[in-house]
Amino acid sequence: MNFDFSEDQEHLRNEARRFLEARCGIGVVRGVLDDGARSHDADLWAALVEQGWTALTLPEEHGGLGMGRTDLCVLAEELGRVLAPVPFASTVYLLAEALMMAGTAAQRERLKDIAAGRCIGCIAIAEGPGEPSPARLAAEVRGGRLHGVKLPVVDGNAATLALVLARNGGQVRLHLADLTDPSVTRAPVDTLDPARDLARIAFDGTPCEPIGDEGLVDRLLDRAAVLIAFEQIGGADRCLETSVEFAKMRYAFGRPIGSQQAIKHKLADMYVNNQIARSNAYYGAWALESGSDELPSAAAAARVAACHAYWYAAREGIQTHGGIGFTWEADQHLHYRRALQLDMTIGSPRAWRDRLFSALEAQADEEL
Amino acid sequence: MNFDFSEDQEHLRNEARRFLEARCGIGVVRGVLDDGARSHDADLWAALVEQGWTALTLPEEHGGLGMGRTDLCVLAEELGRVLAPVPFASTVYLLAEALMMAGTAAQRERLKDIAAGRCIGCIAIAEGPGEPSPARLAAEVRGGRLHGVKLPVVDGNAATLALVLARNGGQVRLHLADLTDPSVTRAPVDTLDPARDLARIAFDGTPCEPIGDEGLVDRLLDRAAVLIAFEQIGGADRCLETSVEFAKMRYAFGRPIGSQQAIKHKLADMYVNNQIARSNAYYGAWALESGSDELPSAAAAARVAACHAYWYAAREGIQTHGGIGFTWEADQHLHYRRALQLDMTIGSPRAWRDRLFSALEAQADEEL
Amino acid sequence: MDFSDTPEEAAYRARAAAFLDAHAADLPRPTGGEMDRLAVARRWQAIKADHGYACITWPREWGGAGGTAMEQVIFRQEEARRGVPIAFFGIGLGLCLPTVIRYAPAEQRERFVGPAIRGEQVWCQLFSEPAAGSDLAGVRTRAVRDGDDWILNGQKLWTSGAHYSDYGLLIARTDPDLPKHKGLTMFWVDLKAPGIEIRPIHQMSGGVEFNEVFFNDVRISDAQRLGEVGEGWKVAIFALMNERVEGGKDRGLPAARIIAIARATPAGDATLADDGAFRAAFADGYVRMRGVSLTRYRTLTAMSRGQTPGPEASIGKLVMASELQELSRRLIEAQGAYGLIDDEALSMADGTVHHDLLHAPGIRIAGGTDEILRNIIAERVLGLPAEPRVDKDIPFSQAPKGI
Amino acid sequence: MDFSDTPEEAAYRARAAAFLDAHAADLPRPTGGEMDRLAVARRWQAIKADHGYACITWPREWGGAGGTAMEQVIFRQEEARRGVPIAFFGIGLGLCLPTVIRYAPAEQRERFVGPAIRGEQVWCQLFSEPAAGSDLAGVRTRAVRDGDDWILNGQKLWTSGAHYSDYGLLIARTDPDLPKHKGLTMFWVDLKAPGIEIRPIHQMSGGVEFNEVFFNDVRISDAQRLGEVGEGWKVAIFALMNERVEGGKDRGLPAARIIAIARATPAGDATLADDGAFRAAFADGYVRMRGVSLTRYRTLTAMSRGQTPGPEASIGKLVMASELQELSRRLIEAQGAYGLIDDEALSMADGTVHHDLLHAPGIRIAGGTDEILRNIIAERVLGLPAEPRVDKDIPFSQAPKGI
Repeated sequence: MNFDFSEDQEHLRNEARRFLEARCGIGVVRGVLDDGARSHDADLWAALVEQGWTALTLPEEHGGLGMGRTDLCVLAEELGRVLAPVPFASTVYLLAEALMMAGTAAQRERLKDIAAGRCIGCIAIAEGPGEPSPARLAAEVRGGRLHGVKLPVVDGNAATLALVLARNGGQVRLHLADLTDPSVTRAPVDTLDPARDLARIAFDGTPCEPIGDEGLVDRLLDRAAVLIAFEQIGGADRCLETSVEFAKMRYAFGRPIGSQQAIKHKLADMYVNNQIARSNAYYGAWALESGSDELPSAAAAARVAACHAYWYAAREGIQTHGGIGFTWEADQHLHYRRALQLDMTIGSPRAWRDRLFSALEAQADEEL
Repeated sequence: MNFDFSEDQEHLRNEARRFLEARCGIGVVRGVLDDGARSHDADLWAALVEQGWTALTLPEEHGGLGMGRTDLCVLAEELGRVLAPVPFASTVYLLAEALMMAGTAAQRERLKDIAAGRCIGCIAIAEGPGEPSPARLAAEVRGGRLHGVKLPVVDGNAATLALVLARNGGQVRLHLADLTDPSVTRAPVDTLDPARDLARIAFDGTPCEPIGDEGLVDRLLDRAAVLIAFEQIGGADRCLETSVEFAKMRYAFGRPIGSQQAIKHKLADMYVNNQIARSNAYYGAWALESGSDELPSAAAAARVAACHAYWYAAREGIQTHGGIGFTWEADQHLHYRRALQLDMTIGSPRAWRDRLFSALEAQADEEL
Repeated sequence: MDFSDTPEEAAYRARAAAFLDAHAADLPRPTGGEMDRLAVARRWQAIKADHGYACITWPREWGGAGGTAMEQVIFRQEEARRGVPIAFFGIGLGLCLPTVIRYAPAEQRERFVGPAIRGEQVWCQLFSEPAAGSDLAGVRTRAVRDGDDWILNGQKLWTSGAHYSDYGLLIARTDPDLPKHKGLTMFWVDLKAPGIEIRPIHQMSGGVEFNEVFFNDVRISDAQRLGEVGEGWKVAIFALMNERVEGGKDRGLPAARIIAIARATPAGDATLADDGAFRAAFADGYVRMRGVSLTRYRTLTAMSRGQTPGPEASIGKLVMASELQELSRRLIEAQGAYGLIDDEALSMADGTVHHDLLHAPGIRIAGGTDEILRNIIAERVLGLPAEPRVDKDIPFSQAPKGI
Repeated sequence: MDFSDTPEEAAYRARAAAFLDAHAADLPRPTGGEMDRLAVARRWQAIKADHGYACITWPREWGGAGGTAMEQVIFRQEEARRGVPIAFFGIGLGLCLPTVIRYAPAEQRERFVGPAIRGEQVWCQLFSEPAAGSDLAGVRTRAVRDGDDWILNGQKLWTSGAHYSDYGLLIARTDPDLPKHKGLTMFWVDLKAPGIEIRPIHQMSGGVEFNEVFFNDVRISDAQRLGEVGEGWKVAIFALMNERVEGGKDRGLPAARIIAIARATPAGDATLADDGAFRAAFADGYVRMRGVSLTRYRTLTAMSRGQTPGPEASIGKLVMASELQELSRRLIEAQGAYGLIDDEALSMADGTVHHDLLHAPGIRIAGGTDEILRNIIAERVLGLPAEPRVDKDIPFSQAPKGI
């Protein structure tokens, strides 16, 4: 039985944690949070690239290190812990994965740019309020040119290359579009998590090329769901640690508030949620790495559990800290905001609950 | 401002409580619970009739006392407190209300039998698993004769006269059917709450007559929802009182378990739920008594809140009592069972939540 | 059961309405910021004072109308209906001035009561501290006797309105060697006194409603003491008992607004209003929110019958705050990624829902945390026993303390 | 991350499988009630004992196989796969006999260990009492010294299997004037001794899994004492530490079964499987149930790596019990009024869901209530401080007591 990270992976984690402690203190996060003009921390991004993090899972022939998705899960968890203000998920879990899964030989050449830090990715799906649905999609490719407005796009200001969901002939599929093209107009939009980048992007006849088939977007989101679950668990565990620490130190009525059952049981519930999320995420990692047929249900379960855990931990982390936890200067609200950001970045937990049920239905049909 | 029971009504309550304390001790409930052959406690029923409870809201010309629905709410709450094993809701909130709302002069003559205790009612809607829907209804009236199987019917063994939902021509509507007719076959079915009566009833060409229009059943259930909410609140408050009392007396670790926040906050939540339910039920009572247009939303809100409160109180009442609360001899499980019985008796809380949303939508449309 | 006034209440409401119709219509609408709102509120307060509506329940000798709590409620309802400004003076007239009237010498009462009633002077309370939040008696701000004066040093926190207040009620520790509740003394302070520094607190919601107030060797006269030395806790309890029973105000958008939003939010092939999960969750939240509103009518009924409402009113904030948090999250979540957009021009209901989501955590804490409110309900309503107290009978200086 | 055995584990599994295939197939299937199942279980236990599989982790000198905890787990998995009977002996071999081996004199060990391993004698534990549930050290059963004997009086509660057991481990109070944890002593008792009365406890679910055991002037020899007088709490802790780490077994129907039920349940114009509220609620419950199952693999991984799992395994029952309660209620509720029918022939999954709904309240209490489990997680996993204890240092006879 080997249902845990390996010794090598724990080593990777220690390295990553040390690196991020040095390079991604809370000041780095607040630097982006407090400055509306900054989409991300460029120094941190450059340092990650230098460490080979964007190259970790890329094939060696494209300048990558050829490591596994489980290794990437380790980095994801550590990035989530420190609220890293960088477009890592958009670039590595989404763009690079799409290229590796479905890119033509020419398209896959872009992987070299990702490995070298010359390319930042994003995925552009939403076009306004409500979960996106193929039937309502307006963005369209006509004569190889993309027309439409995507709102919002996570990391849309920082990105150089976008995956864009658009109508093309009778199909709704992903396309690669270069965001530096003059036909592209983009601007930041105010977001619940100002430490992360959010954009409105208008395409007005932007050259683009399709990537993968109609099923790619769902397969891609399944994969990203597992990796983002680890970011969420990293954040949720950090909230738990901080809250436990505070509950031991903070006194009321002559004793630590952590000796009161109201706080004690709240933190026990937080721990339980985080463990439930972790176990589901491990199964997701196994399904991702092993190419299991169960990936859709495993990924959805990982995401649903992780969204719940992070939201609860962030929300009750503030409550545990009391008044001080509600101030701008305290770090609790950064997790509250990030929990919401990660909840919504690739489809809300609401949508993923439904997706989980559908995946379990499909599995049940298989079993019969 | 007068949003509470009146002095007269509080007097009625005191009378009712004294009466039920004398006549409906827990032994009476267990007498029905433990004896599969008994549908209800006939002595208690006779005593209620003698007290005029079945006649309370009936018009004076039919042998009634002509009192208001809010007075009936008082009795409902007291009956709920003591888990009364009698077909009161079926007879008074459903059958008598239907006759008063929509009965022809001839049909209304039955009210005299209700006042005098010669008639017990029931409402027969369900025909198997799932919330009933007009589209799936199989019971049918052909040539004035009723055919079909109703499963289950609350109070169906005790009743003499049934309201039966059946297809008739192009319509789905309620019919009055005499259950003593030889074409009727009925038998008890095992139920989660053996202190209350549950039946399977087969109609094989039973004479029947329609009552009211197609809308009657919904209007009737709205009215019953308010009254049953008071039964639920009576039960929920009883669970709270018992649990508070136990938590003060029961010691662990050298102090009352009620001094521990885990128990303390559980009971505070129980209190909050009960108050929320009570306030919604008062509004339902006002809407019922005053004939307000808001009755559909008020009734649904009262029912949703009361179902939640009673279930929580019954469930956590057992938990508060610990091991002893899980024994057959303890009374906690009687409330657990009754909470489920009242949840399901006129449509589940699940269905009523949806109904509440629809009612609020209709109100919002009105307001525009 | 109905919602109508008694004949006496109806008569009072008619009188109040006549007064308001005669005087409130001419008030200017504030156009600028907080200071402008304060100016209008002062003007209105003076008008009310001239006509005996400023402190309805106070005795006439102190400028009140000797009225009932129900009359006060009716007047507030009529004020609210007309949108006149009612903020700024609640803490002063509700909490500080009753304490001054009860504990200050005659000449100070004369000095303060009139200007406060007319809105000419604003008061705030200086009770909470970094280490004295839920545990209010844990105050560490020191007052050290120096001849006929006292020297104050320490920090107060979560002080509403300190930046526009003239005076404050302050509780300080005068003897750390006595047990916690016994070494406290109450004072009033002039907030313009040297050594006082007022800093706004930046909240996670972006708002600035509270202040930190620092005391650095602030010298006050012993004449500013309210009550005996060491009796501060008793005086604080008196002050807080005068706080208006707060049943929790209605929070969040009205149901009709939410339904409109749900109908406008695409979900799958239909809208959010067709989604079973949303319908069910909204229904559950609605009955709780609605239950709190309706519970207030029950409280008013008790008042109308001459009863004094008890601690059961504390269910209001407890329920509303959590429901607001979950409801606003649910609405935002249903927008999909678009829900992340926190821009008044783009997001639903002009950003109200996003504001609620970021504000709700504070509501769950301010004025009694969820946990404290559950304790109050359990102990004061249900009569459950208190927890063992380890710090009650030992010198405060030796009681265990944390951060 | 994978679920495969290490090479050593795979080899052990192959050996175990070969043994089971050779011997388990011939076992008769029990057809009657509990006594019949016990007879088959005894027979299988004897076969295992003959081949060194009865107590895999015990040292060879006591009839064990000197194996690892992981080998024990693998053997159990293979047993479970073949449906052989594994009940009846868990408490004896997991908890009572290790205590006998550790604390009893040599000749008693010889006398008891062999028959217990072979299933010839069954043991139960007699710890819980009416006033000693969550607070296990609150036992009031008295043992009074009388020459070389002790006289037992009192009542034990929640005793699994007392009615078919031969012996029991019993903790009793030998000195009520010492503090709570210090006046306890451990004994073994012969359940056939005069003065012992065993009565079944009728549960709300209708089942009878536990007993009350009454002791009326039961005379036992001082030779039946395990450990020193007054050291009973220490012995009890030793016994309970030997309890197998219980990660909470899987409870409720598998997902595929529930989906089939949902598809078969009409709801509006479609089925329950199309209802957004049910889909969402089921998904939430599923990830929690599934999370507990998967957490067990993490526990096994730790064991496979030679670590000892800690109290974090207590999340299993905590989560499973509540989820089972809500899931079964939700399924029943979706049946509408039909859900009230509690009849195996009529209700879904042959009545399993109804049984779960009536059984779940007991699961939330037995073997550590939800509240105790949260305390354990908070204090022993997260390291949060314990609550103040008012009864620890005073004579038990003077400690406050309730019902």
